[in-house]
Amino acid sequence: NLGNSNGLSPDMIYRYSRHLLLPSFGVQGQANLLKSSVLVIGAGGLGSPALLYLAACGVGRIGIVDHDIVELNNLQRQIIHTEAYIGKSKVESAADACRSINSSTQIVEHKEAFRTSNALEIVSKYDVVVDATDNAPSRYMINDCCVVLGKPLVSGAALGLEGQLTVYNYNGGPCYRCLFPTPPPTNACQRCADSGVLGVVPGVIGCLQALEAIKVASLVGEPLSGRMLLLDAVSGRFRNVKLRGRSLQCEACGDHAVLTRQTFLDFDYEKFTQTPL
Amino acid sequence: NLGNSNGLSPDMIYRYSRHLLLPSFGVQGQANLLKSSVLVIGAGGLGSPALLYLAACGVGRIGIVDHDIVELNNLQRQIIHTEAYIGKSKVESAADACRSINSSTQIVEHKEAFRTSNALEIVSKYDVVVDATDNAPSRYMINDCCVVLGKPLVSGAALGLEGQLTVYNYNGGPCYRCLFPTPPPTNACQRCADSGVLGVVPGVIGCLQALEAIKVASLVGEPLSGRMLLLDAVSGRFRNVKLRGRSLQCEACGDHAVLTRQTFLDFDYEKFTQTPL
Amino acid sequence: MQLTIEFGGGLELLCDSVKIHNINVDPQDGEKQGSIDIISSFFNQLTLKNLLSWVRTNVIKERPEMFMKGDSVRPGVLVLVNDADWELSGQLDTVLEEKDNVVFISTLHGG
Amino acid sequence: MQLTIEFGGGLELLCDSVKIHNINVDPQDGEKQGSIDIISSFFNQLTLKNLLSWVRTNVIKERPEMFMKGDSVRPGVLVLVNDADWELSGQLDTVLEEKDNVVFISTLHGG
Ligand SMILES: [Zn+2]
Ligand SMILES: [Zn+2]
Repeated sequence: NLGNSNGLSPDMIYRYSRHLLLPSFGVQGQANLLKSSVLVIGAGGLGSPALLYLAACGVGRIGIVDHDIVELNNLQRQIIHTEAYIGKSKVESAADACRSINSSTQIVEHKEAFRTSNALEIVSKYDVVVDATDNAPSRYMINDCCVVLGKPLVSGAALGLEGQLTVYNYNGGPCYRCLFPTPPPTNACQRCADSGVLGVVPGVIGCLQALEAIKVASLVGEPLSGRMLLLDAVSGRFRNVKLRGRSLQCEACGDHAVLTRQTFLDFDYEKFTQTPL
Repeated sequence: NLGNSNGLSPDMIYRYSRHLLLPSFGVQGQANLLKSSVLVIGAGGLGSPALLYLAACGVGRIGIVDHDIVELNNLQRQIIHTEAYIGKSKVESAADACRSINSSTQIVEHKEAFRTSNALEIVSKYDVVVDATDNAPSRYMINDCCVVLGKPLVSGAALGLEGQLTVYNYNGGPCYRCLFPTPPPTNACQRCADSGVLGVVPGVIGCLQALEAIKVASLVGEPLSGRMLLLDAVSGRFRNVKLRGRSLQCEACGDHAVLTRQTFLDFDYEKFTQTPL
Repeated sequence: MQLTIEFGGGLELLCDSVKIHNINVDPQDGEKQGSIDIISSFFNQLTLKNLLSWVRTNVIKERPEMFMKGDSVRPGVLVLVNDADWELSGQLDTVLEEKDNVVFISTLHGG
Repeated sequence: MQLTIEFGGGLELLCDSVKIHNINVDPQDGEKQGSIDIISSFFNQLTLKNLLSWVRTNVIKERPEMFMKGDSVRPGVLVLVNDADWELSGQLDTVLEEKDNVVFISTLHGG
């Protein structure tokens, strides 16, 4: 099985042996992962498990964007952070945790708020983007940035006892704006800080985001493009949903879309969603 | 919302605020969790995320059973362990990680193999059991022990790119032997060490095990009793399955079952499954 | 016509936090309520447009503006007919059949 | 009769690693193959017992003992008819209907 090592060192062959043994993943899947780079935007409830699994599995380079500091009320769900990091940067905390489980993965720290002014430069350095943020303007901004740069976007969300997951802008599938061309009214957009969340729900969704990012990066399996998973934690049920295709009228990815690097830079996402970033 | 603090200290109110804000969970759900105890058998691929989320969410007392030591080839999926713990006890490693994210939760270390000789004594000290083991004899043994002691059992499994999850012996629902009265042929029982596993698949299932344990312990939601979740990671689909009820003929929980503490102690699970523990 | 309708992503809060509703929509009932939308044709077909109107009248208990805008759902709400996006079946013109499952789910932004 | 059958938990390895099979089982086909199990009644009903026999002959490519034992599935295999345990529908006597979905899944022990 392990005959063709594809440039893997003996240490790597040992570390990733459970992947190499998998006929449908194998040396090629692992080699693809090791060559890939994934950007995780948000080192909170979704980002915590996503980052740990992306680091553990052998993604070659992982970027982490966040400008928050670790607080005690994060620890109920943000399992990448420990009490020792309270008051310190989330990116630093998450990066240290990732390095401690896999020193052979390169971790890049982006200790800054994700804004139109830095988005293009940051995202352009990665193959896959994981949206692990918690607000509407960020979700539109990340989507548009990924459309401009042609990057697949693994999008997860969790609130209360529910979770949602899909992959946007991948392989001809829809983008976030294809589904949601108009932002919802602001009073319909609740954050975990306002309405609460059962901590393990973003845990499940964050793991599933890592799974989808791994599938995209390793070229193994069928990513959730044009499909969505819905989790209802109360009943413990998942719903597998078939979504619309790419919209020809989409203002981001449609046939007559005018989205460019420049229009992206000039777009006011806070005004568009009537919500602060 | 936070008026009735139900004995929660100000620190706990702050730490668990996202749970307390949830109308369907709230102070009562959190108080139930803080009073509860959960035993996780196996600190490997499933146990890693399950333990982190159980510790983070505020389960009062968590027991960890394992006799293995951390090895480099575990780190591809066992995200609770860091490189610094290679060569050390998995229980010690997992306990340290749990304490570092929540010093207010009591962590009990059971650094021993789970056997009929110690099973009853260990399990009797906990309210809920999480089966995070990786072999057939352990699964039958844990099931029978839970039936003897009347403990709900959250059972997860993962192999290759698939995962399975259900809750046994809960609220009149079936036990493991109701579903699988006869053990499978030994050559049908593969372990991750033989056939490989994509690391994030036990991650998803382990998180879902934590979710089910939290639901049982907090008395919130409908645990997966008499139902099973199946995950196919390749397609990213979950299947929600309705299982049979408790079997009246079951040799463990049926109406004429002869399972007692003594017959449990005398039962040879390795011989029964033709598989070493 | 027997249908199952479900609410998620917070929309259940508009109907006493009940997520799953087994409903029986009779086009004739609608007419008696004075809603001309209920009968969509001679063939007694029920469209999603009719259903939305029926749901707003009979199921939604508060803040209907969080559910509908004009004669469609408000921005940010996905409508699923038998687990498929209603864009695939004709959106408001989707013709419902006996025992169909219709889900209204608000997109989440939390993390 | 059009059916979808699916294999999981490793059973797909017995049929060229293909998980989902859209099949067309005609009771008459079965008769021609000499299997008296195929016709379960004058009403041309297809039971799960018939289907198992058909699957062993037409779908399973290797190690049939990993799929069946006697005239049922081997221990450790769950059979699901339209996402429900076959114990709920009569096990081997379950009568299948057009477009039914039947899943054969081996229980996993890994972690
Ligand atoms: Zn688009
Ligand atoms: Zn039983």
